[in-house]
Amino acid sequence: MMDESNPYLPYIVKVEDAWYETPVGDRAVKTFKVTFEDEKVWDTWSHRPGNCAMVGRLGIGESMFCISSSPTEEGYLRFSIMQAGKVTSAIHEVDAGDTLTVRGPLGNSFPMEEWEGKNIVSIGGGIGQAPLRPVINYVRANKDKYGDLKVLYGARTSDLHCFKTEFDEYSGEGTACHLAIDVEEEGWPHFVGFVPDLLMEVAPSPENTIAVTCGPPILIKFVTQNLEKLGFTPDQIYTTLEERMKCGIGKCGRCNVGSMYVCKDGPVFSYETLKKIPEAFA
Amino acid sequence: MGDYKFAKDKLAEVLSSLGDYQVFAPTPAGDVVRFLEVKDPAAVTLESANSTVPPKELMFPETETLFKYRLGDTGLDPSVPDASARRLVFGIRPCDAMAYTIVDNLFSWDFTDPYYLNRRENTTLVGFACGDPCANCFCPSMGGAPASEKGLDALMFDLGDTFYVKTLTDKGDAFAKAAGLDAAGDAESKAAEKQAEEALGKVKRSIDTAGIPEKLPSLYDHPFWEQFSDRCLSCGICTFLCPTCHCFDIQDEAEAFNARRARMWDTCMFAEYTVHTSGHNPRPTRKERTRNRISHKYSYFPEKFDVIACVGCGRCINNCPVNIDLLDILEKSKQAEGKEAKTA
Amino acid sequence: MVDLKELQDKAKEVISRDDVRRLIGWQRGTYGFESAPIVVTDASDADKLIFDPTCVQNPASFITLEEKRPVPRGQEPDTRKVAVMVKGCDSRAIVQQLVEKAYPRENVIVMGMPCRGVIDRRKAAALFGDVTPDEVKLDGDKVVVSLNSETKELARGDILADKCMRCRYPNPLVSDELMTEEVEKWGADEFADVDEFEKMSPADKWKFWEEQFSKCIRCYSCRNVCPMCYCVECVVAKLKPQWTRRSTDISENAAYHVQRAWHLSGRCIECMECQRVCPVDIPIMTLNRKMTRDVKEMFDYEPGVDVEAEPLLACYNPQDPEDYIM
Amino acid sequence: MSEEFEPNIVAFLCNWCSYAGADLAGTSRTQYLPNIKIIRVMCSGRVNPLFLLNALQQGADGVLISGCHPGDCHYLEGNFYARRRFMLMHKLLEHVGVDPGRVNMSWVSASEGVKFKDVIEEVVTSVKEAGPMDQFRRRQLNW
Repeated sequence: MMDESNPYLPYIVKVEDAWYETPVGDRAVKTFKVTFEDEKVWDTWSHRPGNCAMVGRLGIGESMFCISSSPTEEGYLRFSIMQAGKVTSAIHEVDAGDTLTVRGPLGNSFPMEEWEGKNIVSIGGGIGQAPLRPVINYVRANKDKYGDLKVLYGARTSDLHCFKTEFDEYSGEGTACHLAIDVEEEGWPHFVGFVPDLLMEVAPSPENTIAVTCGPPILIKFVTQNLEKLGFTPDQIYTTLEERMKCGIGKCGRCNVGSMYVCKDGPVFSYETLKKIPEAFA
Repeated sequence: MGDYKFAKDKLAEVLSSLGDYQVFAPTPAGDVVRFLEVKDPAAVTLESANSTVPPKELMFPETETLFKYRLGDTGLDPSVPDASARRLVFGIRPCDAMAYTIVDNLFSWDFTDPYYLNRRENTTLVGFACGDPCANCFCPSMGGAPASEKGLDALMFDLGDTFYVKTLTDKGDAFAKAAGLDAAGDAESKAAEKQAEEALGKVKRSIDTAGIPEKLPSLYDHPFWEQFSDRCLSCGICTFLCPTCHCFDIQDEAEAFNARRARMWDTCMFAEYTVHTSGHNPRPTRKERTRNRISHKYSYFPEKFDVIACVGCGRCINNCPVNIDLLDILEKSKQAEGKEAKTA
Repeated sequence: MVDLKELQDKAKEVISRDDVRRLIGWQRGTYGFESAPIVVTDASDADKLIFDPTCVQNPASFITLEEKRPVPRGQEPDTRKVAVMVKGCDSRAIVQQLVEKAYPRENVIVMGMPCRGVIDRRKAAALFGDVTPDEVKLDGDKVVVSLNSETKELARGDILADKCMRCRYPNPLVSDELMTEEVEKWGADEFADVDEFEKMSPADKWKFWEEQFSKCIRCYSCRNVCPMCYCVECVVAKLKPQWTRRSTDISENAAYHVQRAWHLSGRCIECMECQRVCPVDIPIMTLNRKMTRDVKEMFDYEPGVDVEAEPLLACYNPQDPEDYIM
Repeated sequence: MSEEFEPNIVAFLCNWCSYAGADLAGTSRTQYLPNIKIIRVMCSGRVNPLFLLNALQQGADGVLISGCHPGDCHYLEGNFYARRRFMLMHKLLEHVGVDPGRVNMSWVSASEGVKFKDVIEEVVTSVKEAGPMDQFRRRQLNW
């Protein structure tokens, strides 16, 4: 865990490997595989699917990102980061061999124990697949504990799909993978349309099932609506929220939705909780 | 815990005898009064009703370095204040001292914040009871009083020619000893009690907060916020001058190879406070920001920490350039017809 | 004197029009000598409108302060007009906003309020302390304050704001309708305060400003209240590139204030709102007035008086002074 | 200070005239003082007064903005705008107590290599007189 005496001090991490998930350019997604410079940190480090961390570059600043590797993938952490603002642009300049800073793990996580014995449906859109990836990998690594796993994923174009190669891996293991793109492309064998429509097409059964979704706010909104149409109850639906964050430890105040701090009480919320907070969908 | 006193004309002497401490006291800076480190005891003023900028800046400075480093190097040099240093705040008003006890909740919640908490620990608070509350004080409504002892190590009363000092903790006793104060008798403590009671009667404004924390969430979409937000300037006066507002920003600053990560006051009234990198702003207009400020103080904070994040010092009312009156908002919120929180 | 009933009825009439969305004026404050701006959207609220010497705020600020939400798909943007009540000084803000094409003239309905001065709440507090007057009015050369059924007469200079004592534009320079008759002009502005300040040596000037700028808590109320500060994104809020840091220290504070004053040179219409709102009493207008004076001297330009004028820094004259250029 | 103060001066030179003038000074071996750090901009009209403030904040002791002579601007009128702008900035900085010798502006054409040298000499002298700029230089990181 983090330095108890000073939660503002980050760990220095070395970038082992870095690669682009989507074509290089504005709003590209780049994945960083990092390890701690001080190996002793691993002795106290433990994270769970859904946890976040502040990733930063010294001299520029830090921002909150979800840890996109599952705790079952040992010996490294992965972050998939979309280039957008000041910090992410600076992080994108980093390549294998460089250093970054990581402060975490922060926030809550998906209640994986509670979900044991249940079927899991993961519904992601764009970079929203990043927090779902650890859930999928966790379930894959603990196959015997969980029921059926379904992965639904969409992005605007096939180029913009993150973790492209991994979906083949999932299907290879017999996991049902349903991919989508927004607009027709030549040679695209899968679904064409928005993710909420894909969801209606696949129509997973709500029985003994947990649905986990993440993506742009509009996607979350319509996916939850459609899930309810399919018979899912609010406590069967989980999502992760994002807000602007600075401290990550529930002090700086800006990430509140209602009385909840997303960085501390979130980012994982059940739809049942969110329904009570009107601001969550602002 | 004892009763002490010192003659009013000995004020400068008392302050200069506190050599062991780094002393902060209300000092005029231009036309405003602020808690500054005492360099010249003669400059200290106890005349003003309260400092313009609250003494929260002594625990949670406007800008503070979290750690320093050199670019290209990975060594981090934290600038955590020394918990064993001896600092003393002289003449802090009871409301501002009570504010610390509220903000403590936030900074010690789950993760502890060594910067704030070390300062809290190393500081002795010598309060100064209000004899004459100002026009917009409403501390009794918030669980305080012009002579409240909450959070203080010693409390001082102005009894005409003398200051009566009542020590409340060991830290307060240490102060009395260091300052070499004379013992006070029954007469002084009686006079102080009387003054406290009179001062309580002089507080003009009040609000009954019962039910407000529970009601505010139901007013989420209510148009009554617009009465206030329409004229809000979206500036930082109300929050920066609030002794309980604690939000901050963190920024990295680099000059050649020297760099630091620092935190500085930030306010939920600025549009850029919540704006996402994508350009989406969950609080796009002043309505949402005004609602968040009031709700955070009066509903979200109490929900989490069981105490309203307001001490009734009246600064936000006194200093608002467009007369957005906190008490007015709260009264209107009580009258407004609430509805069950909308489900999305 | 303005007849309140008449004013409120007129306002009711305006706000009831189909093409008017909101009306900005003043209402009674909650304590002391305060007044507060009010945005009337419903005729029933028009009864709250007042006009007296406590109405210090500049309603023109609120035209540009309004934040527009994105228009939902399939809906038309609300293009109804904004009605605004302005004093003489406030009207210059509207003129300058029009010069800069902040919005088209037909989007605003200007209700002119000829004005003989507004009070300075700091002066009033020093005179009266924490009391709430029953009525404040101007009577000839006196300001009459009624308080607990007593009336006190004061010389105008004792309680009115400094800007009013040197006011050259008591009557609105732009208006669709005047609510009262025009008042006689009285003031002249010789910029004596600027001359006085300039007598100081550079070292003394810096000493003065160092003390003033150090007080700044960067609440940006001076920026937000300014009717001319309406950039969509202020340069001090920008992160990429970040010209001014958010940390408060003399360097960043000075840079902020110099930037602000520079950005307002040739644009400041001297409503003095920035200085009034400053919670730590920084004499911000000392910078702005210097620029106003120099702009007038060097370029013979006065902002906010002529709707047809071009913005000062968006035009040039080949004969502009260049005495310091090598 | 026993050593003589050598000021740091940031010079914003327009691409078409002043930068070429500095170039000419170089190629014709007219030595100019090494105190200036040149930043090439496309036009003096491109120089935002923020650049100037920022240079002073970051440790410059003086600033020079140099462009084409009035009427010779490559973009026809950029330097006219710059002239107004910096006239005001000059006055404003003077008002907050910054020595007027720190903010300089000049017209140097592509053929005026010698004038460029003279201008630099003059600027260096006036900034030397003003001394080190420590008024609103960033200090928080001096550790």
